[in-house]
Amino acid sequence: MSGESILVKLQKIDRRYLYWILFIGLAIPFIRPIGLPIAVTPSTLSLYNELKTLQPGDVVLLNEAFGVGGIPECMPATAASTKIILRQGAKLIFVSPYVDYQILWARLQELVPDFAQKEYGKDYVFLGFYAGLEAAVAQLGANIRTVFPTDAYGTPLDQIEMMKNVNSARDIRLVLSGDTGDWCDYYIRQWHTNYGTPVGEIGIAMLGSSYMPHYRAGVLFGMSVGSRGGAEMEKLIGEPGSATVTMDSINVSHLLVIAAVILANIGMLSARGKGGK
Amino acid sequence: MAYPTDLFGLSGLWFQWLLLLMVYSYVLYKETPAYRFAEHLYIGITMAISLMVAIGNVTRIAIRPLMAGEVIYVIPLILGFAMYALLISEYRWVSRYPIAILVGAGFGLGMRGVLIPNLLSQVISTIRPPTGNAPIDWFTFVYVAIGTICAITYFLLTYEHTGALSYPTRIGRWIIMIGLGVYFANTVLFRMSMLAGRAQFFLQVLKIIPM
Amino acid sequence: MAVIVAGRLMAFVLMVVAFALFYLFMYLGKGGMKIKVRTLPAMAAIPEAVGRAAEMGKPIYYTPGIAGNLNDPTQGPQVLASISIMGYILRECIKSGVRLDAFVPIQDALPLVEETMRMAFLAEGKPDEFDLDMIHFQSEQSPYLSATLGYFQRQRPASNILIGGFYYESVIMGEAGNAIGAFQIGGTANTHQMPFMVATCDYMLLSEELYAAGATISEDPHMLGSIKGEDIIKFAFLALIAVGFLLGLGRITSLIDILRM
Amino acid sequence: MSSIFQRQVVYLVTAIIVAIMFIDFFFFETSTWIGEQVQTWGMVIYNIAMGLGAIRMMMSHGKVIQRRSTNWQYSGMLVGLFALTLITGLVGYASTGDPQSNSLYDWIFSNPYVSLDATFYAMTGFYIFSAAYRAFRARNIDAALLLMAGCIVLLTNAPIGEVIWNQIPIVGRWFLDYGQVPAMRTFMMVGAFGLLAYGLRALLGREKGYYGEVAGGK
Repeated sequence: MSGESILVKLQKIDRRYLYWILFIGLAIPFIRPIGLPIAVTPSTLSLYNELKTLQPGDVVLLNEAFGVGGIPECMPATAASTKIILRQGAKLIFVSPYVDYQILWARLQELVPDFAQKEYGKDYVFLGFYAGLEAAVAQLGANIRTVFPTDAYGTPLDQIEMMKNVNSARDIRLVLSGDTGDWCDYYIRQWHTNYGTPVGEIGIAMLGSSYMPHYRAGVLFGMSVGSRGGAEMEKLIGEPGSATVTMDSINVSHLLVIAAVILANIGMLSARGKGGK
Repeated sequence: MAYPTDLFGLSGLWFQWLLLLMVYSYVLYKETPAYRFAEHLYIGITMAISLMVAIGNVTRIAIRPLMAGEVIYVIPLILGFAMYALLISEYRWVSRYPIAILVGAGFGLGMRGVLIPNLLSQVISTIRPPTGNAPIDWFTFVYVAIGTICAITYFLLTYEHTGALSYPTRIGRWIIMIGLGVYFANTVLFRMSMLAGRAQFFLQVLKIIPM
Repeated sequence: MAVIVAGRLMAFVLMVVAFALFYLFMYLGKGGMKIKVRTLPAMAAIPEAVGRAAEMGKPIYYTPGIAGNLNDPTQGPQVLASISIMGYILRECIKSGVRLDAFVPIQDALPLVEETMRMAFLAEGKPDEFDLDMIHFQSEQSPYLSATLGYFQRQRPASNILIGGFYYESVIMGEAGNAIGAFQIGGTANTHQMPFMVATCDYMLLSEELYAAGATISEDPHMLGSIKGEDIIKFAFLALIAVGFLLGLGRITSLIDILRM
Repeated sequence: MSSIFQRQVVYLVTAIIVAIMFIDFFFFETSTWIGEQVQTWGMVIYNIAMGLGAIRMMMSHGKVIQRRSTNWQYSGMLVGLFALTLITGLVGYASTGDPQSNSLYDWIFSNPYVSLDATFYAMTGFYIFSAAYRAFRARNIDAALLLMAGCIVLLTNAPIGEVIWNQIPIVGRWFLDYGQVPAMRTFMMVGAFGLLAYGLRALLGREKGYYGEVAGGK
């Protein structure tokens, strides 16, 4: 009966073996890239198209609601979007509710060389960190200056050229929310519902599912989902980056997950076929 | 990000690498003293960092405006410190007041916040006729509407799922299962890119791949 | 009707109708109307979770999740609902002499958890047995997760109760709890964590069930009445969707225009 | 008299705040002054309460050290590192207003703190793998549907699905864009009903569990 015992074993492989295989499987493509083609999904395309409609002088609020852990997922699409925003001649406001905000801002500047051609205070501004979840987002919409009397470097907003006429959500053309959690919801509820500000989402993959109804309902103008969305944005602007490389690891890991699921099901079905349960 | 060359950067980088090993020892092997070290280190420093962030926030949001003459900010400061009444057994109840504010704000914002996006907008997008006229568009329209109806009946709490209700609730269960499966699988993507990011970092520190 | 902000009229009507219905059925419930609430398996499993811990002589792990503070509109109410449920579980634990370790990473919820615990011990006539060390605080998400993982392996709790607002940690806690063979009851209204709780927990409170759980176990007619009210408003919405669907088949969108007022 | 302040007045305060939030939303296009104030107060209270958490944490670890309980050395390290980080942070804060201007604090923040967060975050990858291995089994119709929808989406998200069969992404997209919508929509809607009813019960003082009361049987 050794055959059956193997089938039974397939159903209960020690988790640690699975973990080792996974970690090694994820690492290999970084050493030997595969490079499979990527198709662009409609929600990413909508995001790209809307950003392309930005006019010079439009103000975009970029909310980076993820920690350093979220960089592989959210940063590629954020960087690509920022490139589009700056190239369209629009102005950018950077805010973040995460304590890692300085690292995020530094990383974004590294990834977007266009900042070098733009002028701080005139084309973009780094307001920095804010606390207080949805309540803070509501306040930000009502009056930016109550949340950020100054930018992250301590300069009062009234002394910053591009902020002179920006007081509330009404003065902002659109919001891009990069997040790992509910921040997009906050902006939908507090900005889109109250002021009609268009909201776009750059989220981790799992938010793709929760925000899909919002995208379908037209509440979100576009959505980039996870590192896949990042890879798609990189493709749309024609500049492959880190997300494109990560897609190989994703491929391997997905195949491993499917292999594990198949093994477990073969084990279960065969055991059941032989009268087991 | 370039590979650091100074002691400050190098020590940090290798310490990060070691911590990665310590934490993953829990996953790949078992709970070890190394994991315990990383765990306690992390809890200790994060507590201090959270406290620093909180001090910065309170100063920025309340103390500075107060200094500038906005007396109203005395109220939240008093309420905030009323939380500490919890430490004195006779006056423990005083801490209920700041909590009443928080709970009130949470319920108030929450209840008013779900009405449009979670209820009305969802109904509207369920019943909005498809823009296209292809069979798949109509199939989707019917699937979403009927699916939503059945899934909602699954949540009826004062009726047993028997008799006439047994059919829609069973379909509702299937619809929910499909939703959960899609959600689960979609999340795999996200989790894996995070972990791939760590695997990449692991190799970068060892200089197997460039940083 | 210019009094109400344009675009929010229907929201206002909805809220008034909902509250009126809830209140009406609370009143009817008090007046003796028979209301039977479907048993929620997760709530029915609590005695099993406690019994298991008593038998094994091991503690129970409880957490309201990390997702947000009390004034967070999405997460705060979930945390509150969770604390209500904890009070009930704790009383069962005290009766059976089981220790409950509460991991609470939300600082503003600490007073509530502490008070609820004190009251539970008092209600069971054992106020001296309350020990502050039953409450474990960590600031932020990942430290809380790291402490939980360490606790799982070192203390090996018999049952884990994960009810409240969760984020990414739910799948790790669920799987790590499963690995130590703990009996697990989960619950959340955060859609993004439901699949993992369903996959890793033995029983689970999905979405609305989390809020209703407290009411279903109580015998308070007011509480039960409001649950009935919820069902009635669900029927109203079902009818609304059904009518809208039929109109939609004929490409008529007048209902949508009304709902957007 | 004081018992009124311990209970009834607390409920009244909660109800007033909720009422302010409603009035603010329905009758004013933009947030009113009082509506904004209440939200600011919430933020201040929440942040000040962090100190309470720190006190509780130090009390509990202090007790472990004092009693020399199991693993007390780790608690000692925790308290020591907490003090070190806090002091360096305060020094930086006092000198420039930014704790990270202190180089030791900055090192702690940029290295162990930030990287451990990413490390724990990524840990989900492992556990989701084993959770999928255990959960995706065709035990009955329900589980089979979960498995089917899950596998199609897995293959859609990975570009390799397209290589295996070019129709997979089309089917998978349908599941992602529409297949899951009724379930997610239902969770949103019933969750909202639950919240509204729960909120009303809580405001009427029916929902026990806070403000010094406890739910549960006789």
